[in-house]
Amino acid sequence: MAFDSINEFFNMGGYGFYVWLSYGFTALLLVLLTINSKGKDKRIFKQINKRIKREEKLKQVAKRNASVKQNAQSDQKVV
Amino acid sequence: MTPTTPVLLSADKLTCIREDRLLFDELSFVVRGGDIIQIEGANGTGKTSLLRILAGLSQPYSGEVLYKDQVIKHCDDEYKADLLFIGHLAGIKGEMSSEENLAFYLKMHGLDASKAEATLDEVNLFGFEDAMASNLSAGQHRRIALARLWQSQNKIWILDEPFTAIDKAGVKKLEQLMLKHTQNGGAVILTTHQDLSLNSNDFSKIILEHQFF
Amino acid sequence: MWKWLHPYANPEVSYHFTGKLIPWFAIISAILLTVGLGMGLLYSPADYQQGNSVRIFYLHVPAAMLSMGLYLGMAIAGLTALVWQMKLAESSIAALAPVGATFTAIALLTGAAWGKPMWGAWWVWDARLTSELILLFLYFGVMALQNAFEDKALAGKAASILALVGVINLPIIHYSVEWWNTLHQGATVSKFEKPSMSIDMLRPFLLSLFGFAFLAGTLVCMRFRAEIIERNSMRPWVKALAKEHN
Amino acid sequence: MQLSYRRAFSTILKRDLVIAFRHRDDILNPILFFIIVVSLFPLGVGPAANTLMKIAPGVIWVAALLSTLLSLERLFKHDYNDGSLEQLLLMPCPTFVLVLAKITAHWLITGLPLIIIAPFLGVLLNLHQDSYVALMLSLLLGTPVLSLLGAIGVALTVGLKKGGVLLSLLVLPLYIPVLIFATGAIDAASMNLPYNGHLAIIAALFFGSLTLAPFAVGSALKVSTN
Amino acid sequence: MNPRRKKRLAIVSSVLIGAAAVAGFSLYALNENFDLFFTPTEVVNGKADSGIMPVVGQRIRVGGMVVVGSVKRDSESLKVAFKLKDSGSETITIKYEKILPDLFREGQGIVAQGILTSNDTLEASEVLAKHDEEYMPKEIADAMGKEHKKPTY
Repeated sequence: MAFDSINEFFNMGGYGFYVWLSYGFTALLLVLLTINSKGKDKRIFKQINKRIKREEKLKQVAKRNASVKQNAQSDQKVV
Repeated sequence: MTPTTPVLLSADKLTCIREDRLLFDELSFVVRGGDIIQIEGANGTGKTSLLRILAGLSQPYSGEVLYKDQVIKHCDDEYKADLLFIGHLAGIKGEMSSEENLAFYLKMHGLDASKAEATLDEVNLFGFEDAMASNLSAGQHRRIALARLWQSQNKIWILDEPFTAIDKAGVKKLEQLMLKHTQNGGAVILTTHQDLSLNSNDFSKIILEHQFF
Repeated sequence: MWKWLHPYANPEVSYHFTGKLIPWFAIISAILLTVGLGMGLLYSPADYQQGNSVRIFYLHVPAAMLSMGLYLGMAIAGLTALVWQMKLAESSIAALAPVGATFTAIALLTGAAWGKPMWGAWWVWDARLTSELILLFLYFGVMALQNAFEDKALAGKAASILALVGVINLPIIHYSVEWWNTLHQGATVSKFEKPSMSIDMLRPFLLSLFGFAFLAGTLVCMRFRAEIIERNSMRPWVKALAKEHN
Repeated sequence: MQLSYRRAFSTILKRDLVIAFRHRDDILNPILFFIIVVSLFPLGVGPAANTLMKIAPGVIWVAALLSTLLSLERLFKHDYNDGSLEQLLLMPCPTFVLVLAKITAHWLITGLPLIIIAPFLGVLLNLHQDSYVALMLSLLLGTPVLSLLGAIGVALTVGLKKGGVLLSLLVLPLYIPVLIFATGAIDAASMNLPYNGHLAIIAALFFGSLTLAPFAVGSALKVSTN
Repeated sequence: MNPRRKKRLAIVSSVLIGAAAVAGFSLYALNENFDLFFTPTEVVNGKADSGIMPVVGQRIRVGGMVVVGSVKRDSESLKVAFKLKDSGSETITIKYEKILPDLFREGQGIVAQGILTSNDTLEASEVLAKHDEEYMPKEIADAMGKEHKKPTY
């Protein structure tokens, strides 16, 4: 153990401010980056799900249009 | 259209994705000397994207474009020497006159730039040769660009909506030019909104549809 | 080598593979960092010249080494992406840049906090400091360029070119600034044959270096996976995954 | 049919020069900017002749850097917007010929006027009398490097709607070595020290960027026109 | 020549010429001495290889070791003067009027930047302590007699 008391440990031989500043900054930046990295794939999955839903709708519209067209054509044939 | 003419350009399983939308998937076809190919499809089906991929301006998501059986990336300069592409944007500089604009492109293709003035007549721009292009309309810009076709020695023409800027007589004239070009062994790939008035056995169609996935 | 690499060039395989790596990397890095930084803070001796401020060393030097290493990795990925058209390499550039930028920022901030008591200045325009600052700008450039393109495939290609240009310029910038003004001490740990560092200090340093490296690995893997699914969002396997996350 | 590289180069160069001369604002604005930025410094730091003499090399060079940056967008932006850029990329000549021609035109339009105007600004800033030759030589060798490296940045950002700020973020860090050695040369000259070492390094930077930039610009343009 | 081979030839030869030019100019530059960094001996006698001497009034950087016993502090202000030496015999005087860094001590290597006021006096605007690349606990340093490290300039 390099320090005799807890006070001495925090004081760091007079360099406490600089040492703890460094450790604080490092911890802060790394925690922020970790949170950001962890959430990233969830955000993207959310986007993809949204798009899948949108496409489902488009597909239905396209189907409906197609069947309307077919009906119209068969009507014409009858006439 | 006889299948014996040599293959100029072939698309090999082209897939195109633009901003998360699948435009076309594994599209393959060949273009032979003598072909006129019209690419058809509603807005947003990727007609322009396909033309740009064929011209080598865009890269497909997967698949290759082959020129005389070589991937175009590897024979870039030969392909460019044989290609004439006219896209949505005419590529005409407002700071130069119409004649200078045309002459520049002719010169870059190693053609006789002094024919520029006479060629402008073919696209109804006679008398406009000294006008600064910035004073001309967008339609006139496209006509300057199209004028290159009359001098072109390039085998493959790729034209994106070439008829939008010209009147009916002009369309006829351009169609005849295309026919003449294909009779000399060239090929034309184009998109157009109106139907071609050519004989149906003079050209073929590739139809793009909306893709769902 | 290419045959061996081939399966990992498949996005789905690498997605699952990196997924398996993440917990291991995270655990290893947590252990190494706890032991290394704990030893560094509590047990390692104070330096004969710099006293206890030398404990910043265990953060500063690993961060600086990683900032350079990650940039080099990014440039190699850029080269792979451009020459062999490997799309996964583009994803890895996107994943590496923010992590590298963070470590660069850490190196700069801890360096400032160390420089103030030791040199008497928070910041000096020294070669290493200046090139580290420019490294941060280069990282920011890659990230900004990446975000500026809507199309992810184009973004990847543009970022590859920039990463490569940057890696050519970095040594040029470094040497020009070095010639211009130099104060920073020589490299310490590169002299492995005879480390000019006592073993009591070297041990916590190496532990924290590897700890930070594994942490960087964990973070890069996380971001890499996110990039893969973003770029392959139209693939059925990604859609199936997305449904699971619904 | 393929043109010889030299014909292709000169045809494109001529075209760009004609366009620039018919659009004189584009030439004049960066020069005016250069002059204004330089003349702001005496107002900002005070007119003391000694202070000005000390900061003159740095000020002139930083102003040259910024005015080059300002003029860079024009290198490909207009051509991109009106479709000429894709046509140029499809011309039957290698891309590096096109890129070199365009960069040469850019330097002739922006770099050369800077060199001509710089000594007058040196007078305004009370530049040391022994430094003028070094100033001219450093600009002569250094401004082409600015055009070459800047072209990489523009080529990467030309397709983006908001490329301007991004461009400076990408390009300015790359300019640092030129700035250091150029101002170093002028400083050394003012102390009557030899400065051919500085110039040799700028020359090395010039040849390095001359060989590598065309390829980087070429592949960046392909990305941007995609 | 077919266009592809012509292009390849053009690329390869221009890259080679470019690389040769870069290498040539860099080598030439490395042989030129253009550093404004001097040691005390060089300030007095000029640089050994080129004979370049700083002129009075010039802004330079001087690096060396603080001569033991030479530090004189003014009791009322921050003014401090000390002598600087290197492995050679000459010393110069540094004058400074700001707070010195913690690492500043006699025998320590420092870099001072400032204006030369006479041929052996420097008015420093900045004094920076240069610490070496050795890290060790105090006990070992004492045992090795590290306090009087030989100058590395």
